[in-house]
Amino acid sequence: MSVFEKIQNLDRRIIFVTVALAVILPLFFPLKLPVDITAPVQQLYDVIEDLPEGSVVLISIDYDPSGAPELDPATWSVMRHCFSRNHKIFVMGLWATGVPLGMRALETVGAGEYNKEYGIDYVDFGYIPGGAIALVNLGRDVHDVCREDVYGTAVDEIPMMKSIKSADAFGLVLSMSMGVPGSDQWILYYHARYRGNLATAQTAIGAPKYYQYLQTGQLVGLIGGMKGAAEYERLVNKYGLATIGMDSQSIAHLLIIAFIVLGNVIYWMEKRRKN
Amino acid sequence: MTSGVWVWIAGALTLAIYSFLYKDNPFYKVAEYIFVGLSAGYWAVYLFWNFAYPNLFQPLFSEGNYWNIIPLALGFMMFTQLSRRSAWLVRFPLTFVLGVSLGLQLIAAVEGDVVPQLAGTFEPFSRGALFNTYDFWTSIGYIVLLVGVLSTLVYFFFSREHKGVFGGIARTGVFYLMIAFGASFGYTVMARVSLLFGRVHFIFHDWLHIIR
Amino acid sequence: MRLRIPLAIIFVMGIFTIVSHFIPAQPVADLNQTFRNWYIGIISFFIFLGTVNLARSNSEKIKTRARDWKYSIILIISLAVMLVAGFYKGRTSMEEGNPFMYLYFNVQYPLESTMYSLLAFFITSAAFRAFRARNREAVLLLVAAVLVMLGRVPIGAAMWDGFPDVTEWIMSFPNAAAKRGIRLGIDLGLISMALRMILGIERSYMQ
Amino acid sequence: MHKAQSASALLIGLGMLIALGFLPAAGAGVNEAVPAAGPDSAGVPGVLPPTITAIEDTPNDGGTSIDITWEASPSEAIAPGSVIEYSIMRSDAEAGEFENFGTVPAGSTTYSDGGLQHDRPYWYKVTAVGLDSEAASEVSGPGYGRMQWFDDGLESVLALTVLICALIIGSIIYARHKSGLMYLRRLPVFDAIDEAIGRATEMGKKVLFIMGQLDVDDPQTVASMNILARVADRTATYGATLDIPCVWPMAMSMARETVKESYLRAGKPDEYDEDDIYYMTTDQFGYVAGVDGIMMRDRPAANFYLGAFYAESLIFAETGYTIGAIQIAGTAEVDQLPFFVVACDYTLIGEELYAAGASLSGDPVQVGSIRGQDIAKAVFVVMILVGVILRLIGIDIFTEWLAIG
Repeated sequence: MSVFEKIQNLDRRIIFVTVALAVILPLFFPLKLPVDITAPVQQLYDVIEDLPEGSVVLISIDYDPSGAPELDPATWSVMRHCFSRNHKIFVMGLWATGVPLGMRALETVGAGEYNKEYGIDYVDFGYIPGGAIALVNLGRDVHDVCREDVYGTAVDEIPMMKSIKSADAFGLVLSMSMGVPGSDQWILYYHARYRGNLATAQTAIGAPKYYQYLQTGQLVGLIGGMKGAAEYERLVNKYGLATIGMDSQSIAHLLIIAFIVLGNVIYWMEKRRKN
Repeated sequence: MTSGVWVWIAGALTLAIYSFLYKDNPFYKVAEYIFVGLSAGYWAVYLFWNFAYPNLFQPLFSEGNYWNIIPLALGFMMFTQLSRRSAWLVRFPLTFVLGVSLGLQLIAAVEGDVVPQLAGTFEPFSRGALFNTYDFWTSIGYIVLLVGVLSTLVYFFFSREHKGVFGGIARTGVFYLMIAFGASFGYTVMARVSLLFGRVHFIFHDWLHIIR
Repeated sequence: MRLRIPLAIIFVMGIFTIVSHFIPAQPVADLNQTFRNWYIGIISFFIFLGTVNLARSNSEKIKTRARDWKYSIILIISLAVMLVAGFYKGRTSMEEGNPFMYLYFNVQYPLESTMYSLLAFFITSAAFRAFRARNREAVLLLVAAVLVMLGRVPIGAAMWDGFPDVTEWIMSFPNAAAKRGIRLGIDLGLISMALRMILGIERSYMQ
Repeated sequence: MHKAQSASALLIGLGMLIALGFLPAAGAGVNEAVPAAGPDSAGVPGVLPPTITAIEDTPNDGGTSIDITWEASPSEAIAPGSVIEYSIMRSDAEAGEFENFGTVPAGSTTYSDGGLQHDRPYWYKVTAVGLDSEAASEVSGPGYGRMQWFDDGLESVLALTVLICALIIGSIIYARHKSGLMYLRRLPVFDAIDEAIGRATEMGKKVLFIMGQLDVDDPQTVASMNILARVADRTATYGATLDIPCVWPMAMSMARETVKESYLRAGKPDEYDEDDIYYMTTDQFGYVAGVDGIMMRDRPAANFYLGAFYAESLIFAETGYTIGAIQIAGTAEVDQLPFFVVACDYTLIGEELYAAGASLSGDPVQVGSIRGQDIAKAVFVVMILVGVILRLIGIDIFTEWLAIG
């Protein structure tokens, strides 16, 4: 076996160890590189900034723990921005497994940091089953879909819900999404029927396919992956996990590029040797 | 919420999953089966309290909305597929669900995708905007976008051989596809690394308190 | 009867859903909303069904002492634990500070996110092995990937501040163009499949 | 005295002069237009009422909603922030009791009042709510919510829906009569399938077929079945063994039926083994671990991943790559395509998944609908080109008809 073949058939575990190191080491030796702001994130920031005070922002928690490292920082930053502008927040989710994540975010940011009151400044309706179909009904009649909030309170007993009856009530809808059901359903079944401002925060897996909707104006903003979340953290000036994570991202990305280059060098040398 | 004994449980389970990277082993298997059982239970609990109870049972039993018997009956028919003899009964709820969802999917594809995406492709081409409003790279971008959409559409033609001019356009489509897949792959790396970062941060910060 | 009635149901429901989309009048829209609520009711049984299926196939494994049957015991226990934690205090058992939430944040959360984080390792080894500049298409794939990787992290911007802009441009134009082409094709595939199923031409799902 | 101190003393002096009315202030001109009751900067309470300008039926709805439009309270312009919100008051009699049915923040001048009964009269008042006072507009009405039987905002959607459906149905009917005249391009995947299964037979190894995460109600699963029919036909002919772990019980029985038919058609019904097709688990990661186990143990020589795939796509493709299997993938999940394209030998992209099944089976219905989809794509191309030309010469009717921009 030649050296090339040996490297080419490198035990996967060696690659695994280098990846782990690339992510761990920057935690101990931070680089603190500045994060630049991209247009799709700035657009969303401007929309929230320009909404009249007291507008209702719907935040849909369409992710579960496996999307949390990327989407939690985005959710928290957007909530901070909304509360600082005195907007009201309506939380729901298309994934049952994400409900506690939404509750935790509202409690920490709403009740904890901004002293907001449940039922007046924000509500949480938890999991809404039915995906796309539920969204069609939601836009038409919010009270029919959201009968009880996450604590079991009937919708008619919540003061904030008095004026929230249909899609018209929402100044902005934000889907924090990691798959199906998620932003696709919000675009195709909700926005196509009820219009209004719709934006999305995506894991880096989903984000690339939403640029086409950004161009048509179906989306008014896009937070893509941990980088997008780090940008939003910078915009609201409250740094968290996404910003810390950027260093690990930098090194891991470089490592993967190095592996691609190495793989190709071997490939070409091998090819030459055979000729 | 994450403290004391609990954080050690979380930590141990995290390591048990990572042991799969070395090779499949009993620790990983235990963690996997716990996960599968737990999440199935979680879904059932949530679905009951957050949906079935307020939206199905309460209207039926407390408010006397007897129409809700229909979805309940159809829902229970789903269970007939568990036995071979009655399995055909599942067709009733299945076709109901399919009828509604396919109808909506069909409309959504036209209303949410086809109409706005077609319009969005030529909408930027108003004379004034193309030459004055946008900056240079954006104008070029819109032309690139137009060529790309047309050539990828041509690539997806199945009833004509990709030859001659037609084949040339289809090949351009392939180039676009490759750029898009490459770009998406590059973009996606972040998602995968984020998850690993999240766990590593948990291990060293929340669990072992090695970093602040 | 076993075939005709289901075919009639899918036809009537499908056509009604499509046609009624264009009719805003209240009686039609209300009926539509009712049907959709029924849909959600039925579909939620799919998930209950999944739970039953899981319990059944695993208790089967335990009974027959199939391969890995000991693990199935663990599965059944964790399923039961979660159900008890979720129901023992009625609705309030899902609130903060109860076992249900502790199990979520300390068992389910780490397990699920760790499970997905394995992908970070797989993507690296896939990049190393499979990203080869074999031909022109592969070169495009590779170059686009590397450019975007550099443009999405701060270290790329630190090398050359043009990387983020290049990335955004690639994503917004050539990427969006190809995705749009793919998407329109998929939409057509979906429309034609939906139409065939509603009209009863495609019945393979009823076997 | 420092310079800064003297400057501030000067400012205070000037301020006092302005306050006493000796010097004109910058905004003083506006004051003259303000009635005595108006709020001034000192915060004296008293908000001016808004004026309702229109009460109209909300267009294109079921008759359950009325649009109210008003002119903002003049106080908003005079003292920004003095109006906090507007309350929309409704009554079903002109002199009746008015109740608050909705609140919008200051700055808004329209409200759609929903949840009404159609063809019944309603009267409205809009109240401007200030910090410690409020002022109601005059009663206005009656307004009626009217039912519409066609949503004319959806003309273009209806037209395109009808057109696409007609093209597909038309092509299917045409294909049933003249199937011989329909041509479908031979996708390279045909040869790839034959080659992969041929190699598996030579090596005496299994053929692994994965049909994705979704159940039989997903179009991708149905398309996957159509390709499975061909794959099973090849394994029957060559004598290779299939291995099909399933995610859903119903998908399993569908796969069994499909494979059985293929073996019958190939004339080898006795070689069909039901146990090759089995239910594994519905859980995504349980399934991944199971399939990974099969790959590492049995080292199949040909892997097919056709259908709806999510995060597991990369794990399958990577593991399959390391065991050296020929891999053929196809999905309409756009997010997952890059991984398949990078790590598999052949990938069916989006619509190709549907088309491959059609041309493999040669079934006139499927061939016909692919033909219809092609014509629809040609229509899209023409629409885009016409749109660009019209935009360039400055005609916007087409863009407006499609309800964008």
